[in-house]
Amino acid sequence: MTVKTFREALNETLHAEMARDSKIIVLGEDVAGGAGGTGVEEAAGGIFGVSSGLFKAFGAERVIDTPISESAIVGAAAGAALAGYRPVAELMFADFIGVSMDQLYNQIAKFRYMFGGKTQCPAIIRMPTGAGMNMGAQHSQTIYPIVTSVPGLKVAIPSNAADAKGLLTTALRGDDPVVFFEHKALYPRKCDVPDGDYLVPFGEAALVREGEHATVVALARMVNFAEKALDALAADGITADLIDPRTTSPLDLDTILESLEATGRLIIVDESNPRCSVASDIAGLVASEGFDLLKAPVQLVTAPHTPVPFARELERAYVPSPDDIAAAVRKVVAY
Amino acid sequence: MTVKTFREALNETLHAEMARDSKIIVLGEDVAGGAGGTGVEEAAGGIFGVSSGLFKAFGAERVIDTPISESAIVGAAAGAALAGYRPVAELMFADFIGVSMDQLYNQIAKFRYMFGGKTQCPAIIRMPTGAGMNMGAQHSQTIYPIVTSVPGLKVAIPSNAADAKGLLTTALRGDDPVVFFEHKALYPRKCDVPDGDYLVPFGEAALVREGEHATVVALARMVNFAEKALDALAADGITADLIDPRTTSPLDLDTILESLEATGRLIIVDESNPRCSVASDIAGLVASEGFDLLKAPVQLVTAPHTPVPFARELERAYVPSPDDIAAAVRKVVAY
Amino acid sequence: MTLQKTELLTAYRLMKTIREFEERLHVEIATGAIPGFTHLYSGQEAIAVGVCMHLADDDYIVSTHRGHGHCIAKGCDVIGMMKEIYGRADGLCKGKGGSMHIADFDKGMLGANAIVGGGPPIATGAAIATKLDGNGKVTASFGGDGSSNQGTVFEAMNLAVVLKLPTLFVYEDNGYGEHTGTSYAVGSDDIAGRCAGFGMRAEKVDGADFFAVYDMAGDLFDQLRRGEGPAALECAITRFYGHYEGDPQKYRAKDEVATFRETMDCLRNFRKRVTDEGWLTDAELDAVDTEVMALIDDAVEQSKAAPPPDVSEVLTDVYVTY
Amino acid sequence: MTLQKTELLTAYRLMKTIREFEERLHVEIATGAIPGFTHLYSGQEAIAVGVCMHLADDDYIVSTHRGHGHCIAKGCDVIGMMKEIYGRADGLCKGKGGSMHIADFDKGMLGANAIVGGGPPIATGAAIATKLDGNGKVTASFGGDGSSNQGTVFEAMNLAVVLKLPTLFVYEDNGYGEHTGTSYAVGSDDIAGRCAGFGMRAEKVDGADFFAVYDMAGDLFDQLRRGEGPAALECAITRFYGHYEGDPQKYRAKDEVATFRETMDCLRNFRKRVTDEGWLTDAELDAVDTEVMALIDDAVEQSKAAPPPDVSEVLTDVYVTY
Ligand SMILES: Cc1ncc(C[n+]2csc(CCOP(=O)(O)OP(=O)(O)O)c2C)c(N)n1
Ligand SMILES: Cc1ncc(C[n+]2csc(CCOP(=O)(O)OP(=O)(O)O)c2C)c(N)n1
Ligand SMILES: [Mg+2]
Ligand SMILES: [Mg+2]
Repeated sequence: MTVKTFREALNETLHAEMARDSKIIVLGEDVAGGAGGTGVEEAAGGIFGVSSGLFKAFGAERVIDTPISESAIVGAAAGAALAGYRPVAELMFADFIGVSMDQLYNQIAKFRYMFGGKTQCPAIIRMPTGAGMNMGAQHSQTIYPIVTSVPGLKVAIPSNAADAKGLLTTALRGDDPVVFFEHKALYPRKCDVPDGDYLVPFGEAALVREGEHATVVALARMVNFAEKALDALAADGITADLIDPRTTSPLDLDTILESLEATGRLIIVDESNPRCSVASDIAGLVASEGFDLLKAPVQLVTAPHTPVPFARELERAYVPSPDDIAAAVRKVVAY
Repeated sequence: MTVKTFREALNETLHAEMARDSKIIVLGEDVAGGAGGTGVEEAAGGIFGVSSGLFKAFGAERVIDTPISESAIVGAAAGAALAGYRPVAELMFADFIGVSMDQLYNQIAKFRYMFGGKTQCPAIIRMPTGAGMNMGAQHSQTIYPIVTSVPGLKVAIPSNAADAKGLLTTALRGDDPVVFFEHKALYPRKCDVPDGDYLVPFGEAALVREGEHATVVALARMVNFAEKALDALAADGITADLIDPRTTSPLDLDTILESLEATGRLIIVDESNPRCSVASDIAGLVASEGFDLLKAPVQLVTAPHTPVPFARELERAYVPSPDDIAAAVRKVVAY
Repeated sequence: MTLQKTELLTAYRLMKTIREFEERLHVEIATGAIPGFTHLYSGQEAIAVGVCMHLADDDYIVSTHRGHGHCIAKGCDVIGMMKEIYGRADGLCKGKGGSMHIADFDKGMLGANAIVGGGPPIATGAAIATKLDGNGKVTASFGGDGSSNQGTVFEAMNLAVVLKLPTLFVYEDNGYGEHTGTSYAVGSDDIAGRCAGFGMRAEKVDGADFFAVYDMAGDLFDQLRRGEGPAALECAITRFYGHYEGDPQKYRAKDEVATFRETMDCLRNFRKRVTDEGWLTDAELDAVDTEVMALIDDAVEQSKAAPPPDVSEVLTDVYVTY
Repeated sequence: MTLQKTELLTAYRLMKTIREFEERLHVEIATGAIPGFTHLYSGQEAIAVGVCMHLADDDYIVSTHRGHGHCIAKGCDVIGMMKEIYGRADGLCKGKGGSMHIADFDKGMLGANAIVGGGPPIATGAAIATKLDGNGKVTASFGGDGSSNQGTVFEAMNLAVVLKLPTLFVYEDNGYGEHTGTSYAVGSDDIAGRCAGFGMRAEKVDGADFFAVYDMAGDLFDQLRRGEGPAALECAITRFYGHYEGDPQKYRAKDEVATFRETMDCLRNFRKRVTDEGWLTDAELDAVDTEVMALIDDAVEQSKAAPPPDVSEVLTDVYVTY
């Protein structure tokens, strides 16, 4: 175990896996940076630094800077994957699926099925996601509900550095396309990360905390917020299971249902807008498959049905807070 | 009242509203058709005929054929709406949001909010949707769950000719952007349509049928399938409320909850893939806001988590059928 | 003209196979036996064949909604294709794809594509792969005049120039994108000119002349193989049928197709040229015709008799690992 | 050169206002007082002003993530802008938009845009509107060199040619898109050439020369107003700061900016020209400087003191009707 940031965990995983498998390539805007400039080579290493050093280690052939052309980036990943490579494409911000969505949802996601199982498309599309930096309405969205709805895509949403490493490694060694979300606020966060090969299977939730009175399901940055909420609730003797699904497609509903067998009370925390969110989705699935376990209304803790506002005060009010989560837990426990 | 097809209802509404309001314009691929060809003018009138005759009536200035450039089409609608017009843009198939999504979800949906309420963007984007014609994985999707998740967009999904007229009229007279879904299988279907001005408000569900034992919520073509299912169940003395939300954003949850007060049993039918669908969304909202009303597990009747297959036998198995709906109702009534 | 006799016969056989495949589909579709909607390639055969004759199984192509010709030219199994179009269990894609989604990875055919402009970005990815493989392989990206207005296509062309990718962007200008004429929808009415603006060599040829297509494509592929970056090829052509089967074609003058069938028939042009030059005899060509007709008959008969996919197949092939 | 003295003073005032607005932001951002991330327009002023001087309030522009200059040149209230960038309740967009989403519909400013390539399709829609209005109004679509590689931009240019829209596509080539050079990312390294390939007139000018921009833009707008369809204007320029505030700019030679500040400063160029020609005196220009500095001071002071939006504002302005 070594303490690492989320960013370092991702970066080191890319280094290790690219060294292991010569078919892995990385592409996107400024994944190296500096091409055509007057300064140094690899002037960027990804704007969040996740691909730092890859260009130096693996060269321009495998670490490919692209023009600002997201359809071409995701499409190139699609084609390279069909032709035997394992491309890792970066969208600078998840919000940019808007200019590349066809290649993601009509092409990459559907190839294997449309072509009768005769191919595979192991393209990985990485996307920094989420609010909290006052980046405004077009640079702060969660996006993962949209891709979770698309059959053929797998969706990974790590909440800490260890899972970031484990899920990315699994993605890179699997044969399916994966959309990989990295919450921007998590990049500098540290935790213990297993050394050497470390794989976190898809479709296996993490039981982050065990507790008695409720089941809290949370994703990405909200896992951390939920922990804060539970810390606060501990003073009042309220404890809860905290479950991080880690992948929303496939989704580990079983772990949630098992917890509900004991607690009967469900709170789902999702930074997304409420409608057709992962929060309402899990609530709906539980209402269908775990109805008998529920002893109280499911609590949905999400952002409101609004774009992400800019001003600090507004964005803070927009993002679900530890207090919001604590209030929801209290409500359902008191029910 | 006059009996009309769904297609006729839409077409006549466009004619009437364009005559009433000179700010309404229509644009898209082949909305007229024939430009640059050797044949007649207005050779198409929309590939499903919805814009038929508009070019003759209103001319090339207001009925604008475009190149195959969906981002430009939706973007032009965005810009024209900001500049005081009421554009009605057509995507030939809803599936093509993949190549135009940014303009829809980052631009049109967010303008009013990002710009502090100082503008409005009354663009209407029409999209033929749904499976059932063996058009394959890239021409058969429902798409509406994706846009329902986007704050700033309103989403209309009529299930019959009368609602098609009423909702489109409301859309054209409102000041918000509307994504308007037209299920391809409904175009030739007929029903009584009110003459003259007819508006169906957004956010008001239709109680299509009243019944005793359950509440069935269905959208678009599935309303018709649900009716078939209920016809079959009547023989066994099983009846149900059948609710058609008509718009998913805003969503009339109250009508569903009211019905559940009487029935306690909910079946939601959605032709979409299951995850983050309108089905799981409504189920989740009910589990949150109507938990006490539920006497049995919510039944989700959706397509499977797969792309839409081509072969007749496969597509038939993919689309939820009246039998599937009847089975779900039986199950929940027997619970 | 550098083709040997066997190659000439192959070219003719491929073009004739495409033609008869499509002519027969035209008949069969009218009976209602075939699901979905289908776009025929009749009239455009010289382009697919003139381009793909330069390619081996490990060179790649991407195709369009009007993809049957590209598939056949790239070597896809004709019977498997026909079965796919009928939606049969042993179709090339198990009946899951249909006419607009035929692919064959053993033949380097990366898929027809029902999204206009869907293919070219994918072609750049395949070209990145072969460039990394360092094996001198190339990728051809087929598209129509209409597709040339799609943003994804422009992005792909620019990326190919930036990365010096071995991609040939083939534009088949058949005069229309659905019901709209090229001269209206392509602002400059000059697709090759637009491609040249992206910084690549761009040429125009008569798409009804197999030899013109073949020679120019060969020249451009040579450039690609020398690592000199992408190129574009605009081919002027017509389609003998509507956009899709059932299209009333009101956008076309009544006699347009009849005239074009006289003046722009690549098969007729080919036969005239090879017999005029004495490269092949009518008898040799007729023998190919007979063979092709038998193949198509067989394909249709087998397809009609073939079983549909089992409904359990709906749920398979979504992921490699679940 | 057709400008009157008052117009010259206006041009200078606008350019100077942009410059000082940005220079001051550079300082204030370093203190951490301003939320989000901000892209400064310093160095590019002659382009925004040279173009927008031709426009009235009911002509339209669309802008980019680097939009402050376009806003000021189009007449947006400078204090309202500053407050918006600080995220204040009475900012131009109530603090909901921020630096990348400033708009002012009374001034025909249809919005900065944080999506590269987001603006040009919107510009075509505005141009469709003015064409229908028949009022001879025009739309300018601003974009960077990097944006010129985005598919949406190509689609917009083609649509504008097809519909003969009065849209001017302005490309500000400041040498970089984030950390990547134009010469790498624009395949042909010739943006205007690529635009010309779409079938429109496309010109290049020195973006540090106000008069060059102004004259050429005027010529192109005349063409637009005559109904002769769209045009493109490529302006060679540099930016005096990083891509965003905080950018370490490793992609730039150490002395690059310093050199450019000497050689490519549009304000310096302007002052030299107008004083050399005797059109304005240094004293007149200095008076403008003083006035501008006071305005910017005032804007910053007011912004610092202004209250933030009430949190209830999170929920408003999503729809007109709920
Ligand atoms: C993104 C997208 N937009 C629109 C369509 C509908 N459509 C299918 S084929 C076609 C015309 C294509 O024209 P062209 O590229 O010239 O090819 P052709 O049909 O002439 O072979 C259109 C508009 C589509 N399939 N995908
Ligand atoms: C669709 C999209 N892709 C990427 C980005 C991230 N991004 C913001 S500005 C920028 C560079 C833009 O370069 P250019 O158009 O030259 O404008 P400049 O910043 O030089 O003014 C990039 C890549 C974005 N905002 N939107
Ligand atoms: Mg065509
Ligand atoms: Mg730039």
